[in-house]
Amino acid sequence: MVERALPLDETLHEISVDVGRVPLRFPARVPWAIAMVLSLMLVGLFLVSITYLFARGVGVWGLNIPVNWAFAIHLYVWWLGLGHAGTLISAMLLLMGQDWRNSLNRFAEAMTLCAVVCAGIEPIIHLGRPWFFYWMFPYPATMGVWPQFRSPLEWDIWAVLTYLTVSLVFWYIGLVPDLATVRDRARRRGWRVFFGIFSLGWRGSALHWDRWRRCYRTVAVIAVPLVVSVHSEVSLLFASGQIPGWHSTIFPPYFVLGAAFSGFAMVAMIAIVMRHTFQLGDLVTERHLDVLAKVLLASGLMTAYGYVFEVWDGLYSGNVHEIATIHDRFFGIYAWSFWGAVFFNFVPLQALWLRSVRRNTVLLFLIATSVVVGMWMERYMILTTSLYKDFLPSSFGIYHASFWDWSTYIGMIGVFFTPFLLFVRYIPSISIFEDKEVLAREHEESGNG
Amino acid sequence: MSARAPDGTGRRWWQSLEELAGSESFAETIKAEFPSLFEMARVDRRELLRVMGASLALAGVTGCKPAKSDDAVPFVNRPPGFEEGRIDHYATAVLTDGFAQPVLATTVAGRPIKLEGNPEHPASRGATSFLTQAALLDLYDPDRSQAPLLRGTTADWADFDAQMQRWGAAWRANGGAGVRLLIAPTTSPTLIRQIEQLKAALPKLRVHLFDPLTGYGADPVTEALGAVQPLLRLENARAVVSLDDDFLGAGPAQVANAGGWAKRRGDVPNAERIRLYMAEATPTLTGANAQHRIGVRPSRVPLLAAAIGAKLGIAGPASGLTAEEFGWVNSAAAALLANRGKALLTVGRHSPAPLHSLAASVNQRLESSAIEYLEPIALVPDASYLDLVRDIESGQVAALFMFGANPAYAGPADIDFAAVARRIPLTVHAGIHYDETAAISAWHLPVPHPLEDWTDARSIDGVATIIQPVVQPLYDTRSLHTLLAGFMTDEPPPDARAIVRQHWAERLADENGWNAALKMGFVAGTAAKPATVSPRPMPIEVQPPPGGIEIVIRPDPTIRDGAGANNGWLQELPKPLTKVTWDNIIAISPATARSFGIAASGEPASNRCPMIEVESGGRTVTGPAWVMPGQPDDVATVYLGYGRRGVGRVGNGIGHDAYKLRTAAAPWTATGTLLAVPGMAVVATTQTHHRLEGGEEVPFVPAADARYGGATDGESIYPRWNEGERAWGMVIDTDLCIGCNACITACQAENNVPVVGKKQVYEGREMHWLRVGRLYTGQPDNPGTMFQPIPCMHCEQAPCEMGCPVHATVHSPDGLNLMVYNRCIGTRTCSSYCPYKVRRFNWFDYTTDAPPSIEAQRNPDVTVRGRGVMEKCTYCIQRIRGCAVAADIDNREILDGDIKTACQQACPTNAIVFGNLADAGSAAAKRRASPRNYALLGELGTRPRTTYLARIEEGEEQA
Amino acid sequence: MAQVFSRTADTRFRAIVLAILALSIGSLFVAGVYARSQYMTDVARTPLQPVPFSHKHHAGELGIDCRYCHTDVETSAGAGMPSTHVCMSCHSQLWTNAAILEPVRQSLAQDRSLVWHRVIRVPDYVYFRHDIHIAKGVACVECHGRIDRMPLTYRAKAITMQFCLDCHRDPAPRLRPRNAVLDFDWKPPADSKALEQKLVRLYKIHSPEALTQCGVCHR
Amino acid sequence: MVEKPLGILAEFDNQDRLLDAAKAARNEGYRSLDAFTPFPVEGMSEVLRIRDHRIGWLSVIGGFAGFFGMLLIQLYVNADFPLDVGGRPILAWPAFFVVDFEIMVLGAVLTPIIGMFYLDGLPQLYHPLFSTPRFSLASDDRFFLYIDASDPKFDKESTRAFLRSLEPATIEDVIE
Repeated sequence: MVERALPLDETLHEISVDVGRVPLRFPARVPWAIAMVLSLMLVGLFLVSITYLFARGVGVWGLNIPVNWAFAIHLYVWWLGLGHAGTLISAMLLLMGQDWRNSLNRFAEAMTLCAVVCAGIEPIIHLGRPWFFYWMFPYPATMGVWPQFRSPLEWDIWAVLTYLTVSLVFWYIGLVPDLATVRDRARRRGWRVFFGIFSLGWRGSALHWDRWRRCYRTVAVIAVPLVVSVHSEVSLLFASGQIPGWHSTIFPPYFVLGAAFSGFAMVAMIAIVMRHTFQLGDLVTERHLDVLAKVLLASGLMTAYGYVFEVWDGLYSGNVHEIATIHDRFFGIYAWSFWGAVFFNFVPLQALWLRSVRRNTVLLFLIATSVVVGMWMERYMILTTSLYKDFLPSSFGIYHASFWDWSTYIGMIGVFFTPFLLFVRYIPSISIFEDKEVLAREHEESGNG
Repeated sequence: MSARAPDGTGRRWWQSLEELAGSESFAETIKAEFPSLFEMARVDRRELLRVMGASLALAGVTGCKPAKSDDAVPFVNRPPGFEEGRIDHYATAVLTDGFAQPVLATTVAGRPIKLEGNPEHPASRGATSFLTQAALLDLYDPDRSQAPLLRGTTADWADFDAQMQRWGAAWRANGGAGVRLLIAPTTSPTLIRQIEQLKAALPKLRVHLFDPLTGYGADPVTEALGAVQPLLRLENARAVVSLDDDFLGAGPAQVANAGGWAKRRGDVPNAERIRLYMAEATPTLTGANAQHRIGVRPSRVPLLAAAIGAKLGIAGPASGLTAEEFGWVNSAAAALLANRGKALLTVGRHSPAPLHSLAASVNQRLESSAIEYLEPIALVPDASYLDLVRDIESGQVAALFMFGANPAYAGPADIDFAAVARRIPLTVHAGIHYDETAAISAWHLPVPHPLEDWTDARSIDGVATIIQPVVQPLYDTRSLHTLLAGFMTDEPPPDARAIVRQHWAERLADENGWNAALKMGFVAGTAAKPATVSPRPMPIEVQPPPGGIEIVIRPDPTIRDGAGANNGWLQELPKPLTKVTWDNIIAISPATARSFGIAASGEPASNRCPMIEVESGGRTVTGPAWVMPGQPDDVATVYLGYGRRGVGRVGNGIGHDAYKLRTAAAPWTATGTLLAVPGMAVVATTQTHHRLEGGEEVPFVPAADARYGGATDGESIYPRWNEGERAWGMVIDTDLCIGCNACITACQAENNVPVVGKKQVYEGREMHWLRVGRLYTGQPDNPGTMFQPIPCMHCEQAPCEMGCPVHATVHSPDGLNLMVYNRCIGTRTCSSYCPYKVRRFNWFDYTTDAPPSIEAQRNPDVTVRGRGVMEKCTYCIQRIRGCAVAADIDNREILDGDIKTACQQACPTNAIVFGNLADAGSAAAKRRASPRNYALLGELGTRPRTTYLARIEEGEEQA
Repeated sequence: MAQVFSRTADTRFRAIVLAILALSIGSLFVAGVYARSQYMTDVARTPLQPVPFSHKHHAGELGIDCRYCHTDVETSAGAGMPSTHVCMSCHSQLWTNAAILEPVRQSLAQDRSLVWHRVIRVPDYVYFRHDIHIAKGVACVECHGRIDRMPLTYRAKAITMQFCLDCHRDPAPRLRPRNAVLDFDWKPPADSKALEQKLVRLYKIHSPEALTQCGVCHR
Repeated sequence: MVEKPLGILAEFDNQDRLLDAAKAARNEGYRSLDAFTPFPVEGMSEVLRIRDHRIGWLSVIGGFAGFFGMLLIQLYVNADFPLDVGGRPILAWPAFFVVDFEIMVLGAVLTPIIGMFYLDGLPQLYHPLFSTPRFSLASDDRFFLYIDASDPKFDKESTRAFLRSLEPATIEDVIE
């Protein structure tokens, strides 16, 4: 018999309570406060870093010619990749009718939002003259000059903006009914006004539910190809150049898979942490983690295939420069990033073939972490190894991340966590009504069966 | 005259200041036009520009809001001939080792902003060396000394004159007993004449020469041949054998030699091609361009000379050659014999006298037309620096005047000049910097830069140039002529112009002749007369090779003896072979390096070089060990010019002072030991990569059938864009490029390319728009070396343009890959996509807080780039536009050759040709049609407008 | 359970939402207008000059040729500002005691330049040349307006890049015979089209594409 | 309790009972029915005959508008200032479509959502239902059937009686 997403002894009301209490009577004040303070400190670091950056110029980073893209761009790819899981989980699994998603999608989407915001900041602060970033939008300027729509960078701007907006509204309309639930549970007037406003006066009318479903599914249907398109375009930012190691048709699928891979890992990490901190064990069950781990394994294997194929692609091309780049990735001075990516993305992952490991939260957490690290290295590898030795030996040069590279990146982690912490604090971080739906269905099944 | 100004607006070639001088208002002109130049170091830039009344584009690229109105400040009296923004070209010269380098100085609003070669001058034919290009920056050097100093405190010329009058009187009384001049090399006829007059007036006065670039004792050439000036005529040479003579390297003759060499390269028939045999103790440009090169320990050079001599029946037989040396000697000697009349044996300036004697005899025997011996051009001193020191120590020197000499820094290590000088009652130093010697002299007198003073000089073929000022003197300086005149008169000495004019009075009696000479840039018929040489027979003593390490001491390839140390352009210019900037290294061979456990230099990630210590005679220098392909084993090469203390903010305290290893007796070699010492040095090199590539980027074609299969334009799925009647393009002949870097400095001067300093270069952020790639082939112990200048390719299907999201880099109908700085937001996508990586980025604000005097040098026709924008080679678009506008104004076509890019104009070998490819008759189009033509990375389908001609492989010997 | 919000809450809430929308869209529009406003373009800005010089009087009423003072306009990038000497060549005879001319006399006496304030100045990265425009028959009035009617000189046109482009894209209507370039009262003939075509041929005016390539003005 | 109620609200404790009740009410001839549930109840739309396809169409329209709107902009800017970019054609369709696709997605997502809220009449912070004491449970674990007074068959007494026959947990009048 199929394993249930939720335990039967749970009642609808308990779900409301379990989830609703998180915002209303916050269970984990102390750990949350600590986390918040830490992440605010990181935000401070970030602000200091970009202040210095804007004051002095992008030279404060370790960039040079030829390696004139490094941290900002590879982190842009990395953050965006982390983000994709949220949309995939909520949209794709919704369409596939995967019940287990309902306990994960809400905070997965929130994670997406935070990640996309970080991803959006990176390319703007990496500009030589960030105060002119708006020149990338088509507005009737007195200069009479327009943006250049053949540029992959132009594509990316629109892709990221669209993705940010879509993720936001998708997350929000899913949230409205739950905000209503919390509104009705709330005692203090402040809370009731707060949730009252953001639930827009949702009443759960059958007619509204009907429209809501159509709408939610429509958005889901569109969101899936969107994810694919967004990261494909990110990959085109590289593939459109003729630089060896970039100029390859494998890039779009390769990037999308890697993105999903790292994203699922991120979701797993967050799921495990929240499950422990907020005692949501009844809602985020072992089965959830188990399924998540399977997805992680699957996407990981696909990514590994991507690696193999990329190397094969280069060798098969017979192009001296491509082959040189591959050789360089294996043995060059940045080989650590290549082998690091291979190791962290592939080796620990294999443990997930074992059911026991999939259900062991600690191990799963560690494996997920290694994947996130591995993908970080992969993105770094793709940028530097291709740029620092491209065609002409007289132009080869090396790159070392400077202090400000690191401080900006580490600070950015705070920019990611601060809004996310606010979300888990003040907003039902698990979809209440969708879990109720599942539970009700299971009650029926058990009733009939 | 034939040519037009490069920008097309200067209707006044050869225009000379004399014409202005004719009118009374000249004085006011100067006052009205340049007062701020006196002040420049102090006043702020706005002030300067105001008085200039010229609209200079100095500010960086700014945002959307157009700048608010500026002030417009007209003259009170407009000087005759002044025209707003007009560009004049004055014929004059700058000096290298005292020899004239004839130039046309491009001036805007009274400021020279660029030096071009003088096309009419027989010695240069319009080309310039990187030294000549960089001489301009010396004029604007903010660290120049600006007033007389008495024991380091600012004094007044009046004070000095008062002193001078007392001394002068006394000396004229005692015949100048104990008065000595220590003078840097000079070829100025006026100065030489003045010195003769001075010696007539003060019979006991003696003149000593100080020239660290030739040595401190008697000149070996003079010893062997008497006072003559050897002059190479490589255009007549078929076979050249060089024993450690770097005649293509930096120096006064570089342009002439390179020009002659190039006449026998490229598209000449194989039989006429020059064959170059080089035996050298350390890799040089000449060795890099030699077909048959061996590296030998310096102690072996005399042996090789003797061996070659033996083959030609001069000097006794030589034994003990290694197999390699034997083979080289045989083929070299064979080539010499086979090309009687067109053969040349040349030895290094620093070689001992017997070798010079031998070479001269050999060349005479071969009736070589490739070398001439001329009557001396430079000042022939009474005695050497060593004689001076001896006299000082024996207390015979009462007063020492040092003109341009800096013995305290550039003297040999075994003479402590500071100590010696204390025994002299009166020491006077005249120089452009308050340098190490000035610091220990009683008086320091600032002298003017040749571009702001009247003087004269002769080029290596003896042709005299009258050097006229092209800018009002920036500081309160006084010329050597005036100073010397001060010895002989009690009246205030006449000014330099009067003295020079007076010197030329008989040859250029009337003003017309004088003006003509000024306009032409040289005095016709002053070429040096041939001298008859009878080489004193001298036995070549061949010492047994000393044990341990042999140390070779050479001038630095860019800043040479250290005189150029405060010149940012020279410091940032990559040394031709190592591509190191801002530093001197200690070169050792790969094998020697291995024996010290040192890995090959500069593989990426190791711009850090291990430190190594060179010891000789108890003195040591420590510097970065550089593994130099082609360096002979057990030989360490150290380079002079660094470790300075008294030259200025740019040059002080960088590198190590190799003079510490120099002895008066043997200034060019030493023996000693190497010691690997702990620690790594950061060496800023612009080419971190030194693997042996083979001819992938620079293909070889056989001399017999010089054609290269590489297609220029691949097929494209895109329809070709409009083929206008103008299609700019450039063709670079890799067979002609000697890697001298003149193009880089010329580009830097023309296009306001900033100097960014050692740290930035180390970080990989040098801003040169044009780099000269250095490629090795073959084996590290004796590799083939090639050079490839790489400017922007101006691809017709440019990947960079495709990447820019804001249309900041686009294509013009005439085929230029435009870079619109003020539209650039700095995404750097263009550079990521550029397969040639020729784009440069303003990582910081490199321009705003440059010293005012540096800003005065900037080319007003080129935008000064601000922070955060991309920049790159523009094919000198300012010259193209200027010429196009001039042509459009009088509705005519642009003629081929009207537009020369800065790099093309400077190139001594005409390796670079620029022009309109759409005009089949243009030089560029003809070259592009050559079978040797190929596109760099053409297989990428970028359709570059800059293409190359393949290098011609050495054919078999045509005995 | 009691109501959280009053009846009127909705009206207020919706009003606020709409207001925010309106503001965000409106601000963009305002920015666009602002960029074209006189403040940004300096149109009609009349800088205070050391001497209240009247082009209306000199160029208009007296009909002095532009080139008498702006000598370089045909031969170089800048038009050239008259030296004090030029002013005094007349004013040593006329109005020799006029108070407003005092600064001019001082300038000559003390050999100190008059400091005029530019009415139009393009940014440093724009390379505008007067000579080529004059040579191709583009009249002063096209950019400077009716200088001959300005008692005090002010900026007549908004010198934005768009302004330059408009002309470079369609130069023909702005052309006139060279001898009419300085003539403020010149009227195009009846068959102006024919003249335009003639001038375009005669002066070899480049194609709009060639005239609007960035390198024409930016280097 | 003089004035006429806006409608009557019957509370059930699970969705099946609610569905039966709704069916019954339909058969009884009531038309202005509505149900309030903590989550969308399977089959409720069918019972209440709710068929609103406008959402889908809005999405289609939004998508088209986005795609062609952006394409028009791209065509215009390239026609307004045609520049040779890397020798690529002025109308580089494949490159343009990328952004067009993104904007299509944007349109296809935003229009149905805005449309939904518009059709729902949301936001509506104040609603009479909120005054009824037990209504707050509609967002927790209770299921409500609502018959509106506007229904022709509505009568305070008989409707109450009818609802009571469905054995709800509670019955309440919804009053202003």
